[in-house]
Amino acid sequence: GTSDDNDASSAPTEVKVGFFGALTGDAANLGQNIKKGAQLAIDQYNATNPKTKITLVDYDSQGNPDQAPGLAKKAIDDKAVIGIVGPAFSGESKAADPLFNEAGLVTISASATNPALSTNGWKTFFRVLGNDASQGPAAAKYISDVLTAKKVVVVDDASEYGKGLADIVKGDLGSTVVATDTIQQKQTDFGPTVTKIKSANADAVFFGGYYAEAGLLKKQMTDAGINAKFVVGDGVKDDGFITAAGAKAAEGTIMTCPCLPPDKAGGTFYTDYKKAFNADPATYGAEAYDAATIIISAVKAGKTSRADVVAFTKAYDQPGVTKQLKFDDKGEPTNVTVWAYKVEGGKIVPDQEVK
Amino acid sequence: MSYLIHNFAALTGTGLIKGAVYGLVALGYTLVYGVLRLINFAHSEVFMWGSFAAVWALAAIGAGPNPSPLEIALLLLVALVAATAVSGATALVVERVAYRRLIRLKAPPLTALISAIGMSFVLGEIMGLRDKITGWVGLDGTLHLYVSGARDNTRFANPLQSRILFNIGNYGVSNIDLLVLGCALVMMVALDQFIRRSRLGRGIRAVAQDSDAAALMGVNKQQVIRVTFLIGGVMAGAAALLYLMKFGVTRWNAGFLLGVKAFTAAVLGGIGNVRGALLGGFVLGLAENYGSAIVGSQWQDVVAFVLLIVILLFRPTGLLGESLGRARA
Amino acid sequence: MSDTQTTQPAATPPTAAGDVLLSLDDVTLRFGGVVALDGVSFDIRRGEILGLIGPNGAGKTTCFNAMTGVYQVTSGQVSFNGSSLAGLHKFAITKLGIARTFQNIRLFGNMTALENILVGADAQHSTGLFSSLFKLPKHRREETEGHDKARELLKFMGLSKRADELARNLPYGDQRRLEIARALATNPQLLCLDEPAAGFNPAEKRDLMDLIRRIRDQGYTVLLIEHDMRLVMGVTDRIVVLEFGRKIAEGLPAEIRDNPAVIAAYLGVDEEDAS
Amino acid sequence: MLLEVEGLCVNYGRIEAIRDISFGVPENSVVTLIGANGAGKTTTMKTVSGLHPVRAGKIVFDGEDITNMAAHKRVELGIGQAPEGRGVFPGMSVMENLEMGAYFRKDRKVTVPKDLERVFTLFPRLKERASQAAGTMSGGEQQMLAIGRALMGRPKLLLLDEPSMGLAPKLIAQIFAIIREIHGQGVTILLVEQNAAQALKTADHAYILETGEIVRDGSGSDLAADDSIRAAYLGGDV
Amino acid sequence: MTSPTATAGKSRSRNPLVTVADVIRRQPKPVRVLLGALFVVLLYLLPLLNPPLISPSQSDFGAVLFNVSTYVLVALGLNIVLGYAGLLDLGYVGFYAIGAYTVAVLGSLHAHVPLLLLLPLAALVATVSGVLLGAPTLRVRGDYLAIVTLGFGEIIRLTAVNLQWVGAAAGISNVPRPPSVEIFKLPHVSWNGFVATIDLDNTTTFIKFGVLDQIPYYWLALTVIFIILAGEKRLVQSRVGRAWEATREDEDAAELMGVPTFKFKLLAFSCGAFIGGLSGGLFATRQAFINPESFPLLLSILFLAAVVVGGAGNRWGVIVGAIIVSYLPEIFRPFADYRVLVFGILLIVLANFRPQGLLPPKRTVRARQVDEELEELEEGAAHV
Ligand SMILES: Nc1ncnc2c1ncn2[C@@H]1O[C@H](COP(=O)(O)OP(=O)(O)OP(=O)(O)O)[C@@H](O)[C@H]1O
Ligand SMILES: Nc1ncnc2c1ncn2[C@@H]1O[C@H](COP(=O)(O)OP(=O)(O)OP(=O)(O)O)[C@@H](O)[C@H]1O
Ligand SMILES: CC(C)C[C@H](N)C(=O)O
Ligand SMILES: [Mg+2]
Ligand SMILES: [Mg+2]
Repeated sequence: GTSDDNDASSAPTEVKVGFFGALTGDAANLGQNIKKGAQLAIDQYNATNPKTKITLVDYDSQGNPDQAPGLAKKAIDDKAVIGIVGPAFSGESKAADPLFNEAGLVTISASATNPALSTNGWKTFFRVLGNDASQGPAAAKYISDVLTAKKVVVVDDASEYGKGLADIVKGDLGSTVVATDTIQQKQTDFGPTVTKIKSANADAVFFGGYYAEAGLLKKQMTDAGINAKFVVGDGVKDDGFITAAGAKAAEGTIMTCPCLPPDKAGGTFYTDYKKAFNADPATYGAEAYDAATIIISAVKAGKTSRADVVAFTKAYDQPGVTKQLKFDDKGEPTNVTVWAYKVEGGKIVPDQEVK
Repeated sequence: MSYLIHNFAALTGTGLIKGAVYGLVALGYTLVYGVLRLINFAHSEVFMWGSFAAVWALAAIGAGPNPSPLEIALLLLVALVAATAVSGATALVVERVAYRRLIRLKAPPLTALISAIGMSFVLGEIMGLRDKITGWVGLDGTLHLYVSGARDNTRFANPLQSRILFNIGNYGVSNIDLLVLGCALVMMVALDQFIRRSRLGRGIRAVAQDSDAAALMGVNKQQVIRVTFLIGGVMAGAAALLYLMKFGVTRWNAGFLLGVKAFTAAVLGGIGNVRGALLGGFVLGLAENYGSAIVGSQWQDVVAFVLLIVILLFRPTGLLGESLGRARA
Repeated sequence: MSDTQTTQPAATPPTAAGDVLLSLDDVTLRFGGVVALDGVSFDIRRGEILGLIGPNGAGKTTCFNAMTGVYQVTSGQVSFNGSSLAGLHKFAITKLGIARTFQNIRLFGNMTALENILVGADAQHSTGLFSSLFKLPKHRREETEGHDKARELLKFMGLSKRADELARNLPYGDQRRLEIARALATNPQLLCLDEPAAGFNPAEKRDLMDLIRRIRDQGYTVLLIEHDMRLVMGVTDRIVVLEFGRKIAEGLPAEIRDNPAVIAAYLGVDEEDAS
Repeated sequence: MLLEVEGLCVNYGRIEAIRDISFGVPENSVVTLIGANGAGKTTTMKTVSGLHPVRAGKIVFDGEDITNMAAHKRVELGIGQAPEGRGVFPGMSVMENLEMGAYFRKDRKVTVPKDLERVFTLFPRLKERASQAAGTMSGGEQQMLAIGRALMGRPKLLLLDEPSMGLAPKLIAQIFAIIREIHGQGVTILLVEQNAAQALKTADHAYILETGEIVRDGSGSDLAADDSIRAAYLGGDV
Repeated sequence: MTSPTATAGKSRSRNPLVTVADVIRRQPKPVRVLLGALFVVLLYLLPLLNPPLISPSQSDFGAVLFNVSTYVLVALGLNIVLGYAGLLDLGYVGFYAIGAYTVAVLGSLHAHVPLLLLLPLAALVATVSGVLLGAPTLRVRGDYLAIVTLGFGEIIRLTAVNLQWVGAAAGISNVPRPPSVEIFKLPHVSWNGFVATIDLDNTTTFIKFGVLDQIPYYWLALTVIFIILAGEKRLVQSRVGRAWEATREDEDAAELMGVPTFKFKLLAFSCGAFIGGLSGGLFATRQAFINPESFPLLLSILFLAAVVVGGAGNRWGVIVGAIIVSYLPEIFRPFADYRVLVFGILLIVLANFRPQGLLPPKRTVRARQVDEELEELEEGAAHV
């Protein structure tokens, strides 16, 4: 395939929006929940019987950066695709976004938080949430101010996201960090890491990574009799964490997230979502709703060529359900919040906004 | 280094437990290899199926919140029976589907390896797609408890709460630790004696060395092969339960990494050698832990593999050598 | 050795015993507790057929293994053309000029008869990665030379029709002959045959005897392990007898036949039965 | 007849190794098969013991049709074999190899010590090396082990495939003496030999096999006296 | 698993692939040359022709073909190690990774060496690492070598995951592309059912290495394959190839026949590494982004499957195997989630019904027939 310019004169009867993220694999829950947000927005739009219908197509990366370029190419090759919600994770964003940028296909991520993503000069990169440069300090602040921890161990999973976030937290905490460790994704035995935490006599542990490993790590910490507070980032904010750790071990874990508690989202999002999926909106559902809304607005405005959608997004300035949606010239939102959540009674509940 | 010394007890304890699980799974590789000179690549999935059997058995019984010690013992027994039965059966299925025809045709060993790899994919994928597969036949609703989240971690409702019994150095030894270690040792010794002492054990060794001559001694080769797979499967099932008690969750692909490690342990100890499997497991588990204490835990697998290579350079047939024997040049 | 006269390595007259080609000097070889060779010394002279006999487990095959570098001797020395073989690789010893066959046939089963012989011929070749990648003249020359030699040997052994058959599909007797051909292809000075007649019937043994003589007549020196006394007595120039790893006798066939120690240890009293 | 073979055909792929042969081995006799290399002797033995499948024909042992019976079951019926190439278990000790010989016997506890004694008297070398790994024994030592091991099963019918191959002359004489001895103890023997002179001397009846077919048969002494047989298989003088 | 190609060889009778190969082999030389040339041209044009049935419905044909050609290349390399020399290498992906990382690290992360230099460099670095790994380990035999190489592959991957200098888990982006010349445009053929039309809107620029159009990468890889094939054939038909085979058949006997087996094993290992590194380099430049997850153990296993399924020891066989292993999953895409399952079933079926591979190594006609008949007979026999 080659030329990707679309003739924008007459509005087509159908366009596609891609959802790019993990729908299967170890961190699939995160992707599934994000997708549902976007799905809701699109379903609502299609229900208004518009001239141009939108279908949501999946690009399931399994959270694996290695798969990302191939999938990106696939999306690019499909000329009906005019925008992407995602990529969901930082690692796959880094791998796929250069291709989207070259193809001029807009990507609006509802979840990728690595700060460096916006510094590559990609013209098509946007995200609707604060990055780890705000999440990290918020986590650090929570650890030092709310938990008043004196000895902190910082653990990461070596991923683009996990390591990036952990490094920021580490930097902010400074000398209270008494030990660090790196684990591997897909690992199940964390004996050496647990030993390290125990021997450091830590009163708080920060983990940068995703829920699958976090759950196992927390369980093994608890089994070893470690009582340190467990603080984690948005990658762990999923019920999958509680499944993996067990409700008892998971209890009291603190999670930060640059996302709004869904029930605080504007409009009728919360009730609509519940009605559509018969479940509470989970992490980044509302943000994904916003991301999809931007592309939907472009279609409503008759902008159905890729170039037009990019321009439209760049100039966008409207209230969304999570925040005022407006981007700076790097594609970062101008308006960010970070919340702390905690596991209480086997559920993830909002704790407080970290300012 | 001083970190290693200070935490020696803890690193040793967790290393041994991990090693015990490696060792038990390694048995399956070692036995099948010993008899057929074939790497049973699907053995990791035999383990994985056993772990799910244990999880589901307890889920089906639906144990109450505060079981009495007797109930705990019974529940664990049920889980053990389920895990060993399913693993054993899975191993037999592997033998039937992936191996039997190829053995009869005396096909090249590599072909059997590929067949086993195919089997491994199939067994893994069936587990990972169990929601979809049951959905096809319309049973996903009924079986929801068992099939939901097919690609996610599935939690084992361990009836035995982890409790630290005593401390060695800075390591709190828990009831589960003792149980895992004890069971692994007992099973290993029992199996070793079985192979050495029993008639069937001698039959297994005979088939391993010359299957035609074994037939002339009245050894039923088919039966020996099946028994070998079965024993390997049962051991993997037991390992699966111990693994669940220690780590708490399983997953459709839980076997893969563990399988690689267990196979490494088998080779380290001397493949085809039952005692070597346990020794290899322990050495590997300890090496990973000590190594990660010295160079950082992200390097633990690298340490393990470097150690493996070094050991094989100096002892080209593993630590204990191949006990099932080699011919003269 | 000249490269062109490939099957005639030495121009020594057939029967006259030449200089010492290989000598074992007080060779001892132990496997744990088992002393397989215990201070064995003997010489092989250029151009002769030397028989090596002895009861089962006497150490004959072990002798071969010590000479060809399969085992390192515990003490003592094996020297070939006056220089010690200690520490040399098996392939290096072959290249020096000792070739052998095996008591249990060990052909390259999935290669053709011709290819088996070519592998032997390659022992004296040096084509490597680059000359074969770029088909340098050396490569071409060695290839033709090897093929010519192989064809010649197949013909010599009566195996011409079998050239393109896989070695493992050849009848037993042909396999034995192919092993000899492969060994000859390495252009040896000394050819060691380990029980080449095992499993042959008397008629076949007679043919083999002829063959061994013809090989010697081509100028090769032959060391022969064999239990068939008619064959050994009929073809060898000299015989060395081992028992329990020790040399108990050495001499002309006729001497050995009547040596009481040899009769007691090896031949048995009733020589008729022992044929 | 203890063993009856009728119209037996055996193939290796397209190659017909055995073409329609029939022969019988009467109870308590020594029968020998003689033939050149590749005549099909080993193939016949393997087919009788069940290591190789039958293409056509019938094998009856002790009144029971065993044509398609698995090899290990035939052992239980009383067919023992010392195979060509010895087939010892290389990684097991000499002692363990001998014990394997009695693997299928239900009365192992009783018979093994007695039979071991007997084998060790026949082959003292095996006693000396009882704990050596069989794979490191010399060729002839392995041959002794293979025969000894077959005896450990107390077979009714003993198949010996070239028992004298690779043995020293003195030992060959011994082996034939042993064959006569166990025959005297009531064991029926089917013997394959290249050493035709000895074999014919020992056998009650002999069959001559040529390229997969039986071309002649007769009593051992008759055949030994036959000139054409002498020329072809006994080698005459060299 | 002592010797990868066991003695008892079997393949079913009337294997169509074998028959086709035999028929071609029997043609007079000019006909063969002509047929060959036609076939080569066809191969280059394949992605432009987009033939229905063959081109997968859900993926870009050019990309798939490139992917297939890297597998073919890798299979050719692994075939030298495994098929000819009989060394079971379960860590072949390590060399592939080294090649890819050489290109990425020197082309993007730490330097900006031009790609045309990088590709040979990738092969070279992989070769050197092959020698470094092989020299100490090739004394280890059989399956022990398998686990040593498996360990090596994992060490490479894990080092890449943890070593900041090579980008760690995050990987390396902006891997350089080959230089484009852009001489002319070639139209694609598009199909409507079985009716072909030339689609002038859909063109490929000769030669522009972009992100979107992968056909030029395919051409590049195809060219490399032809070069490797030519070289490999010469090697195998020489003393080198015979030494490999003899070593595989019986290492001790080979040594006693004057083959310095260690040297030749090392040579096979480094030849394999060379080709592996080269294909890794090609992969990196096409992919533009690499990270350690591109080189999992599973990939080594797929490579192995390609070689064995096709027929270890036969270059055409392993090519067929590589095509199957890399291409079928694309065909299976309509099965969506069941892809791997279907693939697993296929491996079992192929292994069981073509135990010698689809195109087993060249054997004489008679040998093959013996094997086939034996198999049929044994299948028929009521032996339980
Ligand atoms: N690797 C080994 N370990 C232990 N003992 C060995 C080994 N190799 C050979 N032996 C012993 O050394 C002795 C000599 O063996 P060798 O094979 O040389 O005998 P031989 O003279 O060739 O006998 P035969 O005529 O039976 O072939 C035998 O007793 C044998 O058991
Ligand atoms: N595995 C095999 N594959 C193909 N052909 C075989 C095989 N084994 C034996 N044959 C062939 O079958 C025929 C009979 O072989 P067999 O081994 O029975 O002969 P034999 O009489 O025992 O000879 P020997 O005296 O050499 O032991 C021979 O032509 C042989 O080449
Ligand atoms: C879904 C999110 C948890 C993803 C994560 N913030 C990342 O950047 O990779
Ligand atoms: Mg010998
Ligand atoms: Mg025979």
